[in-house]
Amino acid sequence: MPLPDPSGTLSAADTTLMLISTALVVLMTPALAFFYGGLVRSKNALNTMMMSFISLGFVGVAWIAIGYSLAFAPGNGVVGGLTSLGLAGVGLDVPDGSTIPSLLFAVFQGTFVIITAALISGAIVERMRFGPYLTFITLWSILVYAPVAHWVWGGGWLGGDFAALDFAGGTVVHINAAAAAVVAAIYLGPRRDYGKQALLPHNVPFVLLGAGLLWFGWFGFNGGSALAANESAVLAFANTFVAPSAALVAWALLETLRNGKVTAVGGATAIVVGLVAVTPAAGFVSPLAAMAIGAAGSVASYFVILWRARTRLDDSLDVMAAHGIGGLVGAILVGVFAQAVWGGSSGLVDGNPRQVLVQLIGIVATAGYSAVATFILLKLINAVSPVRAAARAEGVGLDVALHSEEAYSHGEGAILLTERDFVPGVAVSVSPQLSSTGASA
Amino acid sequence: MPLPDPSGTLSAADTTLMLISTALVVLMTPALAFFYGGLVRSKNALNTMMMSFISLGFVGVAWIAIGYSLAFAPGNGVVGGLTSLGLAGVGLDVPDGSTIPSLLFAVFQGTFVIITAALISGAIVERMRFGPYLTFITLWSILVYAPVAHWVWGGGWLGGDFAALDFAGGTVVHINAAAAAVVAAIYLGPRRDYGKQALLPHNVPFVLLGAGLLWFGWFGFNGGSALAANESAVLAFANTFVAPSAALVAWALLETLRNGKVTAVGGATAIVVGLVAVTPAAGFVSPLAAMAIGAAGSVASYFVILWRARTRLDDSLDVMAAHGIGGLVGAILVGVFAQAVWGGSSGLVDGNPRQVLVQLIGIVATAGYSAVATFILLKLINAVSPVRAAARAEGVGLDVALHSEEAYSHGEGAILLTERDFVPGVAVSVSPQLSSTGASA
Amino acid sequence: MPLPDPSGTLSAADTTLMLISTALVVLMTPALAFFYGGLVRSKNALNTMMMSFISLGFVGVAWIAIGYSLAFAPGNGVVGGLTSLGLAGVGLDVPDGSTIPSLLFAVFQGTFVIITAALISGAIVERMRFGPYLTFITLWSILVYAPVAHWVWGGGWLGGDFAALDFAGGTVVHINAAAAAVVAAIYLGPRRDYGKQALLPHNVPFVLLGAGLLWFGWFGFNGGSALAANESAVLAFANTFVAPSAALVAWALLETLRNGKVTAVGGATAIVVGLVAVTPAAGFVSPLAAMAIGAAGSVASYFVILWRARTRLDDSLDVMAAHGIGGLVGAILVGVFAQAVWGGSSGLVDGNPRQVLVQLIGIVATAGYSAVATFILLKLINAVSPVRAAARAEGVGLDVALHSEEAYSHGEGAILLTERDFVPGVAVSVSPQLSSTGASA
Amino acid sequence: MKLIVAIIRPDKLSDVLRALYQSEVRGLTVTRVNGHGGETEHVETYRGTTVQMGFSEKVRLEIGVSDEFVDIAVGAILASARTGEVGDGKIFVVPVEKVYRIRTGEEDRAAVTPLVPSDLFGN
Amino acid sequence: MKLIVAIIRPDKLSDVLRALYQSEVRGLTVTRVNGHGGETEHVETYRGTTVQMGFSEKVRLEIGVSDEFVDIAVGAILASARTGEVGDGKIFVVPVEKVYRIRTGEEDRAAVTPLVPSDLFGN
Amino acid sequence: MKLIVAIIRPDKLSDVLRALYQSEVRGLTVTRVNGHGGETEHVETYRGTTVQMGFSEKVRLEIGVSDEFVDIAVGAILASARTGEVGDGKIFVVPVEKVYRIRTGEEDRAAVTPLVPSDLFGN
Ligand SMILES: Nc1ncnc2c1ncn2[C@@H]1O[C@H](COP(=O)(O)OP(=O)(O)O)[C@@H](O)[C@H]1O
Ligand SMILES: Nc1ncnc2c1ncn2[C@@H]1O[C@H](COP(=O)(O)OP(=O)(O)O)[C@@H](O)[C@H]1O
Ligand SMILES: Nc1ncnc2c1ncn2[C@@H]1O[C@H](COP(=O)(O)OP(=O)(O)O)[C@@H](O)[C@H]1O
Repeated sequence: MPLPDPSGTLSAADTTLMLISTALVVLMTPALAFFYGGLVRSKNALNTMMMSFISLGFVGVAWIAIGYSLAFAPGNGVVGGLTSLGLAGVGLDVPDGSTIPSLLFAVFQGTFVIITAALISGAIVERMRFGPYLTFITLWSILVYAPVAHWVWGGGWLGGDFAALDFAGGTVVHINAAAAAVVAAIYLGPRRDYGKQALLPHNVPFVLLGAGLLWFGWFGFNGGSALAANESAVLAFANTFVAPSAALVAWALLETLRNGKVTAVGGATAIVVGLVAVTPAAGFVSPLAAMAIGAAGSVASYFVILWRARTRLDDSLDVMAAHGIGGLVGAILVGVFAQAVWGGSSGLVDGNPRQVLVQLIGIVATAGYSAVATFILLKLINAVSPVRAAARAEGVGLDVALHSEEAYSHGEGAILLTERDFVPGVAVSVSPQLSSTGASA
Repeated sequence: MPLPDPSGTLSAADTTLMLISTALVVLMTPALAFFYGGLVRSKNALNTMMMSFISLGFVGVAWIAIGYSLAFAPGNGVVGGLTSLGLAGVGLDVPDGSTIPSLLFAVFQGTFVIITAALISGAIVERMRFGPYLTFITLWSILVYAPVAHWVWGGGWLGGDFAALDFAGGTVVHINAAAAAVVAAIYLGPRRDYGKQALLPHNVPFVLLGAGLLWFGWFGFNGGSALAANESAVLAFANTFVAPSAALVAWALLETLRNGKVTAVGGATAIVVGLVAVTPAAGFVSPLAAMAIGAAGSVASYFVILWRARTRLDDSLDVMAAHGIGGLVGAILVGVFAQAVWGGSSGLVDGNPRQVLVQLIGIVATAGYSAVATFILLKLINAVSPVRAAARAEGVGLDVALHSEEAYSHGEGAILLTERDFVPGVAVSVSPQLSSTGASA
Repeated sequence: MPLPDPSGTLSAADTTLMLISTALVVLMTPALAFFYGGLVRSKNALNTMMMSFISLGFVGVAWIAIGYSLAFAPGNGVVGGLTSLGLAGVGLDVPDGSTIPSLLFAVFQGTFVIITAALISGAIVERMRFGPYLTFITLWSILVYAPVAHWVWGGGWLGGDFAALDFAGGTVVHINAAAAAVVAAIYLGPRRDYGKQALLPHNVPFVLLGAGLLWFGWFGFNGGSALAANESAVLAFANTFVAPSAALVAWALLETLRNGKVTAVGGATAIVVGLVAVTPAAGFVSPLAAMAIGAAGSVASYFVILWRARTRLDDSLDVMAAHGIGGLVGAILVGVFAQAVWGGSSGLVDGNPRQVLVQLIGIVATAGYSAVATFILLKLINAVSPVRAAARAEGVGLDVALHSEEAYSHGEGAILLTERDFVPGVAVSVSPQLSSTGASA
Repeated sequence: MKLIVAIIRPDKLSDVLRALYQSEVRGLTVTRVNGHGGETEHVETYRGTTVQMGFSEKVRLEIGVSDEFVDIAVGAILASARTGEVGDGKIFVVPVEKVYRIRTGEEDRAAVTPLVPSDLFGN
Repeated sequence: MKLIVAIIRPDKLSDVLRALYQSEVRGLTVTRVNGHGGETEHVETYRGTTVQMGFSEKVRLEIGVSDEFVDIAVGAILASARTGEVGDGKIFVVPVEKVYRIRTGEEDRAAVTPLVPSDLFGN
Repeated sequence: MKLIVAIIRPDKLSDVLRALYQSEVRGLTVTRVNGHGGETEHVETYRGTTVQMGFSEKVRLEIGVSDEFVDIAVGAILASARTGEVGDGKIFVVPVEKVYRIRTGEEDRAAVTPLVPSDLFGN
């Protein structure tokens, strides 16, 4: 949605909703850090969390510098122009047809790209070097996310007359990230002990915390996508409430039927999957349809996760199963359940089977582009600096190896180095007492 | 408040406040999971957290399916009708006399029943089987919560001319949940090691996190209960800020006087008690009165907790003392301090002593109905499937026994089971290496 | 800004923004508790967290009772009057020239003083007695914060014609707290093992959680400081988004250049520093300028932290480096980058070099007053009751010594004391079994 | 001098401590450990991953005693730690050549002999 | 009777357990420990503070065996815990005077002799 | 060969490590443990529940040494771990029959003899 003519009037209420929604979506990235961070082993907890947090920095800056322009500045059907580099011309004026300043729109969208890039990390935790990761998501946000966002929301070929329905990013965010995640997982290869050792979540409460905060933030993600405090926002909020509820119920029933036990990790996953599935549909379908979509996403993801864990595909935190499958179910079912009376264009139930086809085209195009571009990007980055961590780093854990930190530290046996002691790079030879012990033991 | 005639006009500002308030109240249930989860032993942490989280699923779906209708569809003085089952007729229209869509009202109210049901779990942690618990809170939300909400807010006998004051749910939420909690604690009996071993909180920072997030979410709970961005909402927010402050001060002074030490668990409890106490009064009393109510609730709860811990009543996380006593103090004192000038009807200080009596009737009716109905419900469920966990499950902890998970896992000694190894139910006999060790050691 | 004449009209949208902003700033204090609590050793985790939480009680009540009046009731250039003690006359009326009730303004400001007082604690963790701390921050909030807030925002000498720019509290909050922090750290002296043992963060995920929640809450802090849902709020929100992004990038690049490694504690610190630096400037400068300010604050803080750690100044959690230096950079640079076109008065780039001087005067006055008053306050309190914890308390940890609690407890070896056993003060001699073991072992 | 190493159930720790106290055995050190023996193993499931947990939580006691206390201490543990179900644990009695009390440098018997109460209250 | 105390790498634990199982050694207790030896130390940085970590995570196994099993168990551990890099750990064989099975009070050999499977399934 | 087991205060660990290093004792394993002895117990309160904590945090060192190093190591620990207040801990010297270095299979003396520095830098 290019927003050129500054003749709109600011609506204080719409602006308030969008401001709070922006803050809510910013919170989703730390929330994701906890969802992901709790699922890995403690020796990789900080690295995993930082894979999300760092996106708030680099991807955020890249969006302001370049991404926003490529996505939303006037361009062609495939990509936006360069007129808004560095947010040039994006200020406090309200564009014609809008009720919020264009700057607010730009930062709201910026929160989306940050979480999308961070989502990818779930597939490649516990084994990627941090510099290359950083470079990858930054470039990916510019070269993959921005064009795809342009296609759907920025005046590109998937939006407009073609009319793929994607209320808040089922395709742009979730399928896009999941396609990249699968390719990255394959490109990096599985963790060295994958399939041999049990790799268990080190802190399930953190997983629940992440899921709870993600749900909370997602109200801004879906609700804010209405861009105004209107009926559409109300519907999106309501559906963001009922779909994960239904997804959680569906998952718990499945687990009960199959194992007789409801798990916490499963419950947290179900919430996220329900949120993902309803994302493309939030402002277009009835609450009952949203519940159906949430439950359907839940069931589909459940079985895909079971299947995936038996393969050699180390999509470690199941980005594909949660975001890919969840997004797929949502993106297709919005084509089925969208109803004009609820604010969407007509879907299959309204007698428009074409919409399902349109949805499929959107999905395939996004997933295809994202997969290919991700592969090329990783290959290029790997040519400059290896993307995969060394075996030894993987063994001791990436927190110590790549960040020189431990998530939980008791301080025992830690020798304080004063300026005199410390010569970076020759650590072994300098500490007067214990380190020399090390040198000669 | 049945909302039939769709001739209202949507206020974007009121809608914004209600949307954000809804999101805030959704967050309270994960917050409660941490408040409760931190207070139990680590071997029961996930089970305790899931007792809250699962409410977001089952109670949420039950509300959409049935509860909302029983509470708010036109009915008689005791219970609502069935015309809004599955949210039938509840859409994006704005009812006459309101400024927000009826769907928004329905989901906002849905967030209340979820947290109310979850509150009960605090009395019965570390010993209840999960399936019966799940069934219990779901049925309770339909059979107990919905009618009581109808009495007070849905056009039933306690509201209207009778005019019991309950701004945001002191009676409907807190006294209701606390009465159920006490009955459930008695029905289940104490934990097997209650009164013998020291059962200590495994993670006090989680308790503080829960209290902090609860306070944050409670602004939506109380503030949103004004249903519009008006003076009443402002007062409710302000009182939600000052009452827990005063409660925390009162508690800290009490602890200092009695033990010379302020505790963190005490501080977190005080915040929650202050929030509970001000809930029925938030939009009806002056800030200074709110502070008095918060402090009074704090003092009352403090002594009840001390007393309770010396009894055989294993209301494990003191739902009765925090929510029952806090709610009681608030529900009575709103009858004392309510002032027309602050938006309430007149209470005792305004020369209307009858209001205190009205409040007492509301309290007794709610607590009585809730207690009796809870007892019958538990008895029925227990007849189908025992509600109490087995001694062995209680011993190893409910996380492993009922959810097959551990909150904090190191992965040591965990043997990965591949498809071939794994025959559910005969686990002991299949694992090729270590499990056979088990079988013959 | 004294708000006397109740002839304004309530704007529902502005009120909504301010209500949510108030809730967001309340959340910042628990967030700070986690940011700080994660950075200390586990034996002091609860004490450190309670240093923040308790401010929500005592400082909040002091603000309602006295502080608000001293800051915002009509007075002279140095301090406000006493006409609004106990919020007298502060109600639901909307003052002339405002669009929100004066009560809302009062509680919004109350959230600021709470976090400001709590910030100080970072300099003196792991060694201060709790009662004296409590007394100190309460008095400080009345005697230091309230007047300084009056100077800048309440009609005092720094605001008005003098026109020091401080959008959301770079000077009032951050420099003020940092000056007090340095003095307190010096007055108390370093921890007994400071510089001898390695004092490591016990839970870095908590630090990240705190940083994430602080960022989220800061949107209310800066955005709400516009006091209305207008262009200024939009700019403040946008800048609160981009400045920490840029700060994080700058910090990560610095760490990479110097050590080849990006750290999680560093990343969390960078986010906070970026937020601090942009606080005084949020509604006055362009987003690109905000990014420059964030990055500059980050670089400056980075080097000051490195330097500080080599000194004997045990400003344990680097309040001075993060809030003092960050606030300083922001407070000066707002004088450089403020532009009328973005809503500020003109700064250096707009051709008004005087503004930089004005900013410096504001900084020096605030820091000077805060430092002197803090010293006197601590000296007086110490005369009544020693501020420093005993060596033994520091050794076993303040959680057990001052709060009789442990953050993480396994319950092993804990003997439940029943009423009969327990005689406070003579614990050693009473427990029938194990404690007598203790007495004679 | 002997070192008694006992592996017991965590929920029996209080009982064992009480029994040792009543036998006048003073001073011990405990460690949280994981044991593998004949106990039934349990299966855990984390999304797609199913694992078999071969270890149960145990507590390890280490008690230095002079020779005449060995049987007393072992007897106290045997009596108080037993539930009769698999997994009750083991006791190992290990010879010790020398014991020192760090505080005083006292050796052997004197090192593990309890303080008399007055000593303590002197502190 | 002997107590075999082995310090090994955590990531070798599964392999060692398997090797012990295959050698028919049953029953053991493990503890998470930190070891200091010839391993390369690493430096950690927390804001201004730089520290040198002298310890590596290890796992300590404690296995009570009857005399004829000592060499078998030691051999199994040596074979399965080795990576050839500094830090593989040590094995100590400590004499034991007496062993008790708490559940039954059985002593010595009987105390560490495995249950026959039927015993277990009886539980 | 002997195994020296020392229970010390956590805040003395750095000092003890330094003393051991200066005595040329290399290689050790540490465990976080809880000790119960003559230390003053403290009371904790969680809402209505009051408990008495009978344990203090300690650190357990385990050091395998050849016979001529026993006195040196014990002396170093005694000197560096002492505060003079109750709770300083104990040292037990346990006989060891055999020691193995897992990496090389070297036995006894050779197994606990330090690497020469060049060995390390070769890694
Ligand atoms: N040979 C052994 N060496 C060391 N510890 C052992 C040994 N056998 C058993 N244990 C410890 O004792 C615990 C219980 O032993 P197990 O053989 O299962 O029970 P029981 O003694 O009742 O037959 C185990 O979990 C383990 O910690
Ligand atoms: N003398 C010792 N006493 C007790 N434990 C030791 C001793 N020497 C080494 N260890 C343990 O063995 C581990 C590896 O020992 P190290 O000497 O580094 O390797 P290697 O045996 O390969 O030469 C150490 O981390 C420590 O836990
Ligand atoms: N008999 C013992 N066996 C094993 N450990 C002991 C024994 N006695 C004391 N300890 C350990 O030593 C620590 C200090 O012992 P204690 O007797 O309190 O102090 P002191 O040696 O100064 O008299 C205890 O916390 C415990 O860990």
